[in-house]
Amino acid sequence: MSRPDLAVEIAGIKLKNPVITASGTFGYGREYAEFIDLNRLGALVTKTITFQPRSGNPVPRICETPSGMLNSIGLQNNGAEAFAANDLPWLAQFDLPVIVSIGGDDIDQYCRVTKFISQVEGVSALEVNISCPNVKFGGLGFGRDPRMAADLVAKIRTCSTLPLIVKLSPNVGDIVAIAQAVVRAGAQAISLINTVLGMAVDIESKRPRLKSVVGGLSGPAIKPIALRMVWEVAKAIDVPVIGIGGIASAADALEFILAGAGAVAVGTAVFMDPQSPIKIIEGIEEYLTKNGYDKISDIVGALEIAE
Amino acid sequence: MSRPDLAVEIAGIKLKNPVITASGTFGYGREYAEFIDLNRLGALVTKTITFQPRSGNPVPRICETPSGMLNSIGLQNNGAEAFAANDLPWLAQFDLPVIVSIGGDDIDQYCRVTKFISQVEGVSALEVNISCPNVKFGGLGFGRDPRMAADLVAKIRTCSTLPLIVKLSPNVGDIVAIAQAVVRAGAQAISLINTVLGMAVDIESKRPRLKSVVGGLSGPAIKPIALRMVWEVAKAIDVPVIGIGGIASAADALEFILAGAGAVAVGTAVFMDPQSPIKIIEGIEEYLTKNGYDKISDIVGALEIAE
Amino acid sequence: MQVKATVLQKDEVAPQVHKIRFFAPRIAKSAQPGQFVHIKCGEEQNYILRRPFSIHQANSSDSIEILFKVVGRGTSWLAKLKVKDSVDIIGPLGNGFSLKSRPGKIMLVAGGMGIAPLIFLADKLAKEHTKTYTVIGAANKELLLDYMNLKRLTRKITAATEDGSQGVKGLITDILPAAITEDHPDVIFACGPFSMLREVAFIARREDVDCQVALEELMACGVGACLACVVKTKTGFKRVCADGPVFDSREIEW
Amino acid sequence: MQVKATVLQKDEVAPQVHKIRFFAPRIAKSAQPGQFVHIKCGEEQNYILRRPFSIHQANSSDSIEILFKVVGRGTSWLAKLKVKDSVDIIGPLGNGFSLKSRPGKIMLVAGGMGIAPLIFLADKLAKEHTKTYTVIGAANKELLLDYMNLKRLTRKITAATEDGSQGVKGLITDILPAAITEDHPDVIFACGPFSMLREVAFIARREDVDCQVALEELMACGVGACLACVVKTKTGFKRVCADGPVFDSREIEW
Ligand SMILES: Cc1cc2nc3c(=O)[nH]c(=O)nc-3n(C[C@H](O)[C@H](O)[C@H](O)COP(=O)(O)OP(=O)(O)OC[C@H]3O[C@@H](n4cnc5c(N)ncnc54)[C@H](O)[C@@H]3O)c2cc1C
Ligand SMILES: Cc1cc2nc3c(=O)[nH]c(=O)nc-3n(C[C@H](O)[C@H](O)[C@H](O)COP(=O)(O)OP(=O)(O)OC[C@H]3O[C@@H](n4cnc5c(N)ncnc54)[C@H](O)[C@@H]3O)c2cc1C
Ligand SMILES: Cc1cc2nc3c(=O)[nH]c(=O)nc-3n(C[C@H](O)[C@H](O)[C@H](O)COP(=O)(O)O)c2cc1C
Ligand SMILES: Cc1cc2nc3c(=O)[nH]c(=O)nc-3n(C[C@H](O)[C@H](O)[C@H](O)COP(=O)(O)O)c2cc1C
Ligand code: FES
Ligand code: FES
Repeated sequence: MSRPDLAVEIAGIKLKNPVITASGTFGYGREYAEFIDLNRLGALVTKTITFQPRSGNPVPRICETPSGMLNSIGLQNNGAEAFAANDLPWLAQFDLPVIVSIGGDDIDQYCRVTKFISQVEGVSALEVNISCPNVKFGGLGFGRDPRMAADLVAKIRTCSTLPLIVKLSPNVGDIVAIAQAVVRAGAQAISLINTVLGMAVDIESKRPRLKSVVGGLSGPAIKPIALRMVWEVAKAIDVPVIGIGGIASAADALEFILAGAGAVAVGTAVFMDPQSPIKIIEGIEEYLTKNGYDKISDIVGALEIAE
Repeated sequence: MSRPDLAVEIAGIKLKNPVITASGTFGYGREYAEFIDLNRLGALVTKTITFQPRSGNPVPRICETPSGMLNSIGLQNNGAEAFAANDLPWLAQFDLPVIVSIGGDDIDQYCRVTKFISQVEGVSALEVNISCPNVKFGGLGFGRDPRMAADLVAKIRTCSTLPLIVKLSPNVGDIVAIAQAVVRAGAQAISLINTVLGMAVDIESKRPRLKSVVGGLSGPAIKPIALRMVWEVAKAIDVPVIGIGGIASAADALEFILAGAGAVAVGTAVFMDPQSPIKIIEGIEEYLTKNGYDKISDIVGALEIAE
Repeated sequence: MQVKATVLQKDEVAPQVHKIRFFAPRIAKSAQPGQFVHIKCGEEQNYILRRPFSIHQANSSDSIEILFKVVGRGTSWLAKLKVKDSVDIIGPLGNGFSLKSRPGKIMLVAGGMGIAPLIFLADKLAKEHTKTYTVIGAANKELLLDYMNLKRLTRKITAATEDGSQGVKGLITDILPAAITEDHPDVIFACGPFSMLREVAFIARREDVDCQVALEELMACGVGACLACVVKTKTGFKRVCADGPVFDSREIEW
Repeated sequence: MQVKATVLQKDEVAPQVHKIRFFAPRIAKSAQPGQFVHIKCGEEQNYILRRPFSIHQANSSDSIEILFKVVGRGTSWLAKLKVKDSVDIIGPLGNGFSLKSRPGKIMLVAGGMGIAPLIFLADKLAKEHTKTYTVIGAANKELLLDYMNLKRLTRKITAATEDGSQGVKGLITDILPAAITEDHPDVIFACGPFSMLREVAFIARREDVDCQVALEELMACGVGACLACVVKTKTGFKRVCADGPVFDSREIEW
């Protein structure tokens, strides 16, 4: 029997398999190149880049929670120019689609980073992060309101011809409405979910565990929430969904794929095990082989709902 | 040193301590009376009662998830009349405030159950469940829209003179707006959170693990989300907040109390350990003693936020 | 009741099938065949839900046994327990097999792990000198568990294995009708997978034999409070944990 | 690199303080004093974050040691490890103490568990015949860890304990100025709680001695990718895991 075909197409870019590393947990790939062969990944999404450098939030920036963690890194990055000068050329040595995650506080900032990134080499697609809960102005607002989200995406669409992925925030009442709005505005794929707003308290010091009080919850704890949103959105829109949230094993990834995700991204799990993206790729292949499927697309959205 | 005073007042009812058993995980108390002394609890919230009996959802109704569980029980109950005939009289033997959780599909059903429960003996307060994610019509809608929620609460307010607690759904973009709306409409306390919408898939059968596909996530996994919402809401409203979500230890309960909860309710943790409400009461008392507080109110909302 | 029970003995009795004996005198004293225990697996809060297991034996005055197959996280954790480890157990829970009408001849029908509660029952019946006949089925000879015990406790064993390695090659429900015809039981006590029990219930009704079945369903509380574990009966949903796990087969909406 | 390392030895060297030796030849070979390992605690996914520990010793060719205090979940789990257990370890990580300028006299300053990385360093320096002087502090005599090792490895030890059970009664920073005046170190290598290190840095600057500090911060990736573990420096946030954990004390915005 021949090996199953894992290739997928997301927003017009071809990935050799559906396993992507999520934004913010994998840096720009460099640090993990010692642990895994980056050539094996379906794609890499960079830590979110803003046009200007940003210093991020004060520490403590993270905290462990039951089956999850909170973070409030706050979009620390060296800015688009430094990224293009130092990181993109390094990534070019790999046979690996690079998806650049972009952020900003207002439409103008998003457009500037979009234009800048669109004219440099080695970028396969843009992922618009309208959902980072850690930026006080902008980020959160865009992700919570369908109209604001759509306006932003429409504007970014005019600034670039790169494939456009939009990453949504789960901190909303109606995720489907937001997804539909950004697809109408030009999104060619949807990533979801970003982190869920959460908090933790140290009862001994009587202080919040994160200096910024509130942060984003990620990891296996949020998997059921992410899966539900992916399922709801995948049914409602015509572009691919990249499923994200608590994926730590091939079984987790397959849950998302069966629920309708055309690809998945692995975030927090790389902290537990840097090998996890590779193990997930291998596990998906094994599952397809064992169950007699020729290709991954046979199981995308193949969830069976009884009557 | 004398023992610290754990008594709290919520919606005008006096509780000997701030630890309540949450709706739906403790039945009407009967089954757990073998395991713990119900007289020790701060209060008991009943499984949600509807005016008419309901049969609930098909099985499987539950599924375990990382540090949590999903449920889609679907408000199975024998109706208000059977409850008043069989369960309330039994509960009357205890020195225990009984908070009756009520539900319905439309305003009329809520009012009927409110009126009925208001004219029977042994009810200390009502908890209006506008948040159960498992009822196809009504329930969810009320909990997601501030205006609908306020209308419902205002109507219920006219049907009863019982203290009124309103339990909110976390599946919204802006929990503060909903809380403020229902407080303006007459809520004397706010319970939050109910379960978070979630889903799980069995990759072998390719079916959802819950027959109703989507269910409510509870347990330690959601604690950071609940805590964040309690903190946001407690700052914004003047009535007490009952903190709920993943509380399994005294430390968990204290996190909520420091963040502003005037009382806490324990749900899923009783499945792990029926003794957990008692252990939590004892642990809170210990913490107060150790840290030299005379009374629980000294630490409600005592979270310190640096600059 | 809720107890901390110490592991007295642990054996792998067949591939991936383990028997554990716990020191739990209070549970042992009140346990009835068909009842179950609800066990906290794992340290801390890794496992939100306890795991239910039939009481496999409770005849010695101080201890209870469970017999289980490793199928997932909880049973894997249990399989790693060692003698002297301590485990948080709630039980005995639920209603056991009803022996009120003092039947003359009893047929035990055990599919796979369904043997677990029936050994305790067979033992009790043997002590009361009730005539019992057993029909058992499993995937293969190795998984015909407790065969030697059953030989001692019951008058006759008829077996079916899916691979034919012992007894008739086939399913338990293939051999049940003939066994009923031959042994004329007054009542059948059955435990096994749902699809098997449905078939057994159907055969029992056709042959006009009373039949009690021990059901399984996903459980949260295990004590009747949460309504997770319901089964559809002729009179609406009933809780497997508190109204069962043993039901009259005619009551169930198969 | 990421390895599965087997526990070779485990000792409780003081109350709640454990030393574990792992078989990890690849890590042992490249480890430098001041570097750390990132250890996966717990089975399955109970612990989302690995736990960082200084490399306490790596001089035998095949093994590394960690020395740690039980303070929470992860360290409790580690404390229960047994010989032959296998653990997932990433390392060696970070930049160790910089010995580029070949200093003549070195002063090691270790507060509490801060001794952990300094033993490896002292050992290396001893082998190179560099003159080292040690100033150590702890809550009490029992927690003056590795005292005998230090005696062997360094020329002189000055100790302070909070309860006065050994050495001067007081804090390490109470005795440091005198030690500097007496021994004239060219450089100080310090490890301990943040507040102590700040004080040490201040003293070092006042006395005009070079000073390197090994910092701690909450870590997720441990390899420099996530930006969780930053510290404010004169040139902006730097990553403790990848740009440190050892920093020139003048670089830090205390
Ligand atoms: C009343 C009763 C008595 C039982 N007696 C026995 C027995 O004597 N021997 C035996 O081997 N098994 C018995 N079972 C089944 C046993 O409970 C499951 O095999 C066990 O819970 C699986 O746990 P796991 O974590 O290994 O599996 P996982 O699949 O990882 O469990 C995931 C979740 O599903 C639940 N679950 C999985 N399978 C079942 C099942 N068949 N029934 C109920 N819940 C399930 C688990 O409890 C857990 O909550 C009994 C079940 C019930 C309801
Ligand atoms: C580079 C480095 C080297 C270290 N070397 C040693 C050593 O040699 N010996 C030793 O005893 N300790 C050392 N520590 C501290 C050690 O990492 C913590 O004590 C340990 O992580 C606590 O884990 P826990 O689960 O027991 O505690 P918990 O409080 O339950 O941990 C909760 C979370 O906080 C983190 N955490 C808690 N305390 C610290 C801390 N001081 N520094 C960083 N993260 C922390 C944990 O890793 C975990 O993510 C070092 C820390 C760093 C950053
Ligand atoms: C430390 C950390 C940093 C993150 N930074 C970003 C970011 O810069 N941009 C972004 O879109 N998402 C960011 N995320 C969110 C992840 O990409 C992902 O959406 C989320 O963590 C859920 O997936 P997971 O549970 O697999 O981690 C970050 C997550 C973590 C844990
Ligand atoms: C099995 C189950 C049934 C529940 N039934 C109800 C219900 O009838 N009414 C209600 O308001 N909340 C119900 N809840 C929600 C809980 O009261 C609580 O709000 C939620 O589970 C979060 O708390 P926890 O994490 O402590 O369980 C139910 C929860 C569970 C797990
Ligand atoms: S498991 Fe809760 S009612 Fe049966
Ligand atoms: S822990 Fe991730 S950058 Fe240091």
